[in-house]
Amino acid sequence: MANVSKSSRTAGQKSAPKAVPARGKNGFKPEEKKPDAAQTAAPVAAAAAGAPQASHSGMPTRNPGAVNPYLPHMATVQEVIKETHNIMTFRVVLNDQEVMKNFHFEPGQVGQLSLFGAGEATFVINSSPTRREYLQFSVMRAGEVTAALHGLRPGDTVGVRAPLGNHFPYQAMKGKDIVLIGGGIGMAPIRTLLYYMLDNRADYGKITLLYGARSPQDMAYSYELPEWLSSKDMECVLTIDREAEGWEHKVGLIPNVLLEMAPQPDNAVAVTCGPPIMIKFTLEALAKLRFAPEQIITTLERRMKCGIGICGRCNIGEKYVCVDGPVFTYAELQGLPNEL
Amino acid sequence: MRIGVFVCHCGSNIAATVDSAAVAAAARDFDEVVFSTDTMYTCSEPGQTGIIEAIKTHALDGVVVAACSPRMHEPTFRRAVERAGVNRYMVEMANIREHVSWIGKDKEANTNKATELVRMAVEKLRLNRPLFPKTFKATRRVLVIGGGVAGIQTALDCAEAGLEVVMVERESTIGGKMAKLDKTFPTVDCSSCILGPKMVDVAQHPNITLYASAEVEAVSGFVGNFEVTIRKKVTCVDWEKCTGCGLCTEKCPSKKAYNRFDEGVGPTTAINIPFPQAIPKKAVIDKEFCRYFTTGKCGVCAKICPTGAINYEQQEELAQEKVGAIVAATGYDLFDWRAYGEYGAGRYPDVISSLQYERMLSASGPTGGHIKRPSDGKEPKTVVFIQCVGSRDASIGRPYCSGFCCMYTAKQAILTKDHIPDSQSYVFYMDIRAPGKAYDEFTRRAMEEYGAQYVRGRVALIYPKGDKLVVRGTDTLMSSQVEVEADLVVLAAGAEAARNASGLAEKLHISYDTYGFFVEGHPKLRPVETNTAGVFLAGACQGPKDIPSSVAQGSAAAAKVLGLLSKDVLESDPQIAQVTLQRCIGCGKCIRVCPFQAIRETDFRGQRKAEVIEAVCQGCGLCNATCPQGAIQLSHFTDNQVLAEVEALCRC
Amino acid sequence: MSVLEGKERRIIGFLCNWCSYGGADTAGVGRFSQPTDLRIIRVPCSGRINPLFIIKALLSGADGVLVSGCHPRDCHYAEGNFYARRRLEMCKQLLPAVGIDPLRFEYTWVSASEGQRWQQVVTDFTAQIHQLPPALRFSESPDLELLRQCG
Amino acid sequence: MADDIHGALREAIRTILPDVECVLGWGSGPDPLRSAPLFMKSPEDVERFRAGELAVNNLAVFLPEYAGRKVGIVVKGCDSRSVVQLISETLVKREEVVIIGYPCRGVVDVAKIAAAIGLGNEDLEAGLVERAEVNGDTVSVTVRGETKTFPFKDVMAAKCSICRYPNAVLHDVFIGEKAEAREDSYADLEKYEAMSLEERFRFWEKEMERCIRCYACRNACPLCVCRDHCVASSREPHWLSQADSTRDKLFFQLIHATHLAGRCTGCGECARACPVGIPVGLFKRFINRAAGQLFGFQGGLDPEAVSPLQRFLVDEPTIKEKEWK
Amino acid sequence: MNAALKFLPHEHLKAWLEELAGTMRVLAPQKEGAAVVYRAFDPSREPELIRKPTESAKHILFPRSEALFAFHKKKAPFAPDSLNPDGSQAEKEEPATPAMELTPPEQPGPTVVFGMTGCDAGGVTTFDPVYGGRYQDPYYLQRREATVLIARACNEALSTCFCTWVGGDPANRRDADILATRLENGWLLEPLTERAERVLGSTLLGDAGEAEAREAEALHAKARAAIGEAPDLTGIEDALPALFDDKDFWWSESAACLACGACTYLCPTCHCFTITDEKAGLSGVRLRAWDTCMAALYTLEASGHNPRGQKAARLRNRVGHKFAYFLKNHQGRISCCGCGRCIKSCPSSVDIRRIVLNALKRAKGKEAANG
Repeated sequence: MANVSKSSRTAGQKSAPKAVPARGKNGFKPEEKKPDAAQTAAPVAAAAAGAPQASHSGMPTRNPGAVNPYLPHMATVQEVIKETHNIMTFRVVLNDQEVMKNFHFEPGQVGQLSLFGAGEATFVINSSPTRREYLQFSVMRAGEVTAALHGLRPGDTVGVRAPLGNHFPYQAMKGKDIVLIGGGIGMAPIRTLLYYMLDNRADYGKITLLYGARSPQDMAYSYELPEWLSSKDMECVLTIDREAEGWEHKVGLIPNVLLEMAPQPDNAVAVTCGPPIMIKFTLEALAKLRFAPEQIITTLERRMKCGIGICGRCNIGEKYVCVDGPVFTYAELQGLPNEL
Repeated sequence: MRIGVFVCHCGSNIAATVDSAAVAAAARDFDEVVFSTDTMYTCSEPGQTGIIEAIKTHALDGVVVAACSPRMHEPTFRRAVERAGVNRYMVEMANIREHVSWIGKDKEANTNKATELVRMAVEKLRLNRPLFPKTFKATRRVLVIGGGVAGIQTALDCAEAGLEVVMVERESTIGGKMAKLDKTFPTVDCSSCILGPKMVDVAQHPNITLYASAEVEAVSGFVGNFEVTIRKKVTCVDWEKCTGCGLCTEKCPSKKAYNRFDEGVGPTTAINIPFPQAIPKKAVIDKEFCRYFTTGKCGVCAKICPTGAINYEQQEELAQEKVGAIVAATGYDLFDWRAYGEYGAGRYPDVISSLQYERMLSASGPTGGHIKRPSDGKEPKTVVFIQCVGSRDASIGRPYCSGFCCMYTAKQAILTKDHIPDSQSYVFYMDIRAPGKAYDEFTRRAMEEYGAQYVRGRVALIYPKGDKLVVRGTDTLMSSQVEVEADLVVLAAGAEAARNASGLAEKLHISYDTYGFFVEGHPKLRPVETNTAGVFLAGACQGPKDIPSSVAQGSAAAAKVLGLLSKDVLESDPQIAQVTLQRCIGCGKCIRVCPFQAIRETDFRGQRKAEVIEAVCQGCGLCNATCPQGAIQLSHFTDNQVLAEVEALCRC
Repeated sequence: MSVLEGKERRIIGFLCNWCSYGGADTAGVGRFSQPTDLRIIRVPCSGRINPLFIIKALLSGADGVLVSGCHPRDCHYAEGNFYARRRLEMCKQLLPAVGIDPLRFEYTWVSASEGQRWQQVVTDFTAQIHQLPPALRFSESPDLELLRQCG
Repeated sequence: MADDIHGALREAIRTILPDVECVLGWGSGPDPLRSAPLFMKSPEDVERFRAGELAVNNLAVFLPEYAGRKVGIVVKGCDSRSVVQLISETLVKREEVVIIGYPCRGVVDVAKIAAAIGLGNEDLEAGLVERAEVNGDTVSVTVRGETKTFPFKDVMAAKCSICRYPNAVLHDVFIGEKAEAREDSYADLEKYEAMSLEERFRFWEKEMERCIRCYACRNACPLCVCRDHCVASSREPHWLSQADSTRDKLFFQLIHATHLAGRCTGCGECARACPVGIPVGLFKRFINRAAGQLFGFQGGLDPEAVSPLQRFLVDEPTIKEKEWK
Repeated sequence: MNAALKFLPHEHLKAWLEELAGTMRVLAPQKEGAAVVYRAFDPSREPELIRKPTESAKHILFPRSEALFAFHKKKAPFAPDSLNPDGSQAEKEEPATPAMELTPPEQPGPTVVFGMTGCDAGGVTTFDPVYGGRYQDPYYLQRREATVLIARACNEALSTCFCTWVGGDPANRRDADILATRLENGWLLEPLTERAERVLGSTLLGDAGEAEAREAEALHAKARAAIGEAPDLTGIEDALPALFDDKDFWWSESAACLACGACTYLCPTCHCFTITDEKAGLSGVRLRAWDTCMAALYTLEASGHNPRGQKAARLRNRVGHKFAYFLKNHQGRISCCGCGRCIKSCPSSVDIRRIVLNALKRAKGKEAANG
């Protein structure tokens, strides 16, 4: 009689605590998270069904306070920015000032933004942890929830479940040259990392940003571009797919422009986010430029619901994009089933 | 969404039985309502200003007006919000007047119901999306179907204004019913003197292409871009060659052909030109009577024709025309009075229809303008006119009033006296309907100056007595039986829809009523439009009309066409069906049921999908109710919107 | 409160914009008094009415549903009501399968000019619904019970 | 089923195999009582083919997946009607399917056999069956070494005893003598209609409570062609909530029935597929009876037919509208 | 053998359950139509303790749908009429931002499930590491803690049973709180966890001894024998990923699949859900409801992209999750308890055992071919 179950457990789940498996194979080991005061102080948590702890306290958890991870923070939209015809940016502030003050997240982490009645959707927090006056989400209109979110106005109430997922290995990137490559709405996660690095400028080497969009009108954060272009702390290259009137920057697809720029791979890390097709060719371009898979970081998108690794749908093999991702090195992706 | 609610008092029209203020107060508890008030007259200038102010002050992006029927004022409020910068389709109305305050006096129930209707409107509005019309190119040409006076008027007005006009006439000449008339009321001026020059204008106008002896075979396309197939009937005469000299009609040995133009009063030849002023003046062979066709031998006309225009082997031809608008001006036909057994059902030759009488009165008619009894050719001294034959009679399925019979009967009574001074006319009538300018005076003249005897009552029976016809009826004013021994009885046959009007309506995708008359867009507000964009109505095809009304409507239709085609591009109503490509499985059920062929199959990345032709879709939503997966949704009447309304009503 | 308890029943009408909605307007203009139970949902055409709207309403607690369109041949969209007639009749025949009295649903044709007929239809149908017991309701899943409350 | 028919069917399948991507038939299932769909691509696959009384699945459900590719399909009479209906709705192209028909005497109802096996008060399940055989008019089933024999008609699927079309109504090849048709007087509905309206309502309330919303009824239905786009889980349109609500679950059944009105071919797969035994086929029986009475229509008989709800008559002689005073 | 063995004579079963029902929710399998489902214990009816329940018991801890919370928008009071009835403007005041109130639902109290199968208990313990893992799911965990699971040992095996393949046993002592064995004269109740004590205090229960234990053991052995030898699944967690790109394999294994959710919804270990909002007026609920990985919509992204658009990809993920991915994340535990419902209830007779065995065979074959 075969039994592949390697650990026979007793009922009641009194197994020994297991540490969170390290995510990342190339030394980008995320820090263990500090107990999150923000979460425990969530106002709604008081009324929430608190989890029984007795027999499960041994479980490793990112939520040591054992608050209800499904209850969102109440937040208020402070500012709405229409970025492009289908992208809007929302700056939100958590209603509980104490929670807002102590809210901690890492660059690259995501949040579930919800409109009560329409539902939740996942977006990267694209403001920087170093700039704390609001949390910023950029939303591209695609489905029902995003369409509803596009109806938001300043003063409206939203729900925020954040931070969720892993983050960019900014610690391990210290001292290296950084190549940031963002395409379309993929600029959002890049933006958070960019500001984080600019705010900790001394920790990093040369910072190069390549940002591309279909047309000038499709370029989100256009109001920030002049600052990026003129900044002495970074090199910023902009490109659009096809010639447009009045456009003074590059024209061409991101991978081609990247090859033209030819950043040096030595002691460098490339971070690329964008639509799947752009990622595919950018990865090829980076390979041509002799970036090793371990030197390339990207983010994945998957349909998500719970955001905490339970509901099931965002897995790629044994990895759950919502908790094991969204940030992966190219080396990690190569080890996963080909199901993107 | 930030919604504002405006509850109208409509003076006391609503407020008398609905507590408008309470409704407005209740609306404040509805989701997304950020502003709610009651106003005295929401549609008035201050009322509309109030909406505009509120939109600006409260940053509203949707408005619910609880007032009268949306059929009344929806356009008004759409314009109002548009003035405030809100998309015009972000308005919903709750009908608390026609559907609430006016139909019940229970204020509690009414107020509650009005609140419910507002809740429902709010729930629907929450799912409204701004809609924007699309533009498309239009062909600046118009098709006029029917060459009667209405069609002629439309054609000339359009042609004068620079549009190209294609006119299709079923008969071999234009002119319609009016061409058959001798004189017209109330001026008693000569019909052909008025109409003749207009007909000539049609023939000569460079912007008008005339197809006579032709019918519309098929219509496809949509407003601005119709494709019309015209079937040219067989005339056996090559009209390119025919000069209308009339030699053939003189020599034709078949002289007993039915004279359609003269309504069968007197025969005509098998090859004929209907009347001297015919436009186009071209000969036509009536195969039923032509000896060449009935016996196989003859060919006189072919021999005599100086231009060799006769072609017995002629085949039907189809012509294609592209037009941007269509005007139906197909007129009417006379009711077939033989349905009335009490009038002899056609057995008595001296009982004739008013139009036959008209041909008799006409100087260019078969009798040369002399009134003669069909039976013996004698001049009648006693003429009885019977009105409402096939009008206002539910028993034969014609409950409507034909409108013009009272007037032409009076005219014919006057003309009878003119023609035969020693004659006496009797008119049996139900009511005299003479509401037009100088109309009532005209009927009075018939009675007072011309001595026509008007008898109010129905004729029960006509029977022959010697060479006379006894007309027996009741004088309802005197409550007595009346019998008149008449030499001639003229029946004022009513109007009915033109032969096969319904067939044409189906080709044009327009509605027709139970009687076959075409249905206008709105009886008051859209009298010459139809519910099919780009198709208009002129004249009696929409309902019985006299000449002034027909001409007026002809011009009105022309004005609408000119307005429509004043630009090269048209805007389509955006309240139409939309396909969600992701959900469409391409099963084609929507395509099958669409009454307007407004949906076609397309290939989207190798998959079959439905596609709505935006300019053609009329927004009926049949496709929406047909699509099992709800992939095609009618904007502003989406499944979710109707479900939200249902849900709002079923809550609690 | 959606209906006056003990006084009214929950009756939903689906009316085509062009004929029946106009007929109801005409009835209003004529001040033809009618029971207050009916709530009218305006749709462009009876052909727009998915029979499932009717079933949904009846399963959600509506006591009666009345559909009215243009008379056959008078459809604003030429043929919408022809399709509607078949679908609605099919729907009526399906109702007893789930234990819903088919008398809870009627469909008819009223033109824009038939104000009096509309009054008659509303009056008759409302009386018909009042003769039936209130509609049966499913024991609702506790998750959704909340949504039944007013708000 | 006779061996010679099996042999001839296998031969027919082998003959068309080179021309098609695969041939849809039946093979053995997880236990001797159940067959499973078999997708034959090679002559060796054909050896595993078995038709007959245990071949319950309606394989027409798979045809739309193969659009654009030519396949063969072995059909019972009821299956063939589904194929015909799909062709009439242009969801399957006639030229893309090779239809092999055979006479069907009826198929077994596994639930009925399970009930018939019942040993004392222990109504043991069909899953315990070690061996099953159909011999002429009897079915022999061996459970725990003990063989029981039942008349075939007692364990036949209900739809088969009222089957009017036991032979493929459309086929390229037909193997065997045509089987005899039976009559359908909708007696099952009359029995159901003996319940009062309220009893029916409560009946469904109870039945639907155990529905797990797996939508096997829908996915097994060859005419549920919306597949991944079913309104059951869409938000636009949002007909149903995701709540485990008896009302919504019943409503889904009515959606299914309504969408099948004038299309259903009565194959009964919806009810057979239901893992918790809810008689969901009843609603389709209602609409099929109505389609017959109102429009003289039965689904899946004529590949040229248009569904009665996709057409109309200006005067509908069979529709008796309410007369208002 | 545990000294605390209890014996419940058959004639006391209903009395005992009734007694428990006085203080807690008692659920037991019940025949309903053609199915056997879990229902609140009804003293007027016999619980069904022979046939395998048609549905698994997971919905007791993980309902088919549940409200995560209700939300209610509290509207701020309005300013007085800002427009006078005559249309003139009055003083206006913007209403304040409405507040959103969240209310988590009440959870059911103490519960006991009597008569679930051992495999169903195995399903529960595959839930535990998921719902009490990196994040704690309070809804599940609260129910889990409040529920005593009494599994009955199986005396029979259906043709679709295969619990022993995946580490289960007809007499499952690993997963339940109490193991109940149906003996000739009554039930032998063997407590397995501390929770068991909550229901074993009744005076209706007697003590059991060696004889009963031996009788039970003999029955267990018989049932084990009925299932037969379990094949060796060693290496399956590598075999499945190795076949990930083997399109032919997954096409042929999934050809008959109808992509319905019967397998996953009947499965005691499938734990996926979706979250949707339902709203009416100012109130609404955020619902969590079972979801199935066999549905295309499960992974359909708003952009229209679907990483598992084909049913072959979905079946591959389902089998892969159960027999490979889960093992890697949860110490070798297979996310399958061998209850066989997915096989028995599949309208198309798709057999996960066959897929797993075929996969092992094919992967071995490939390995061999690759040297």
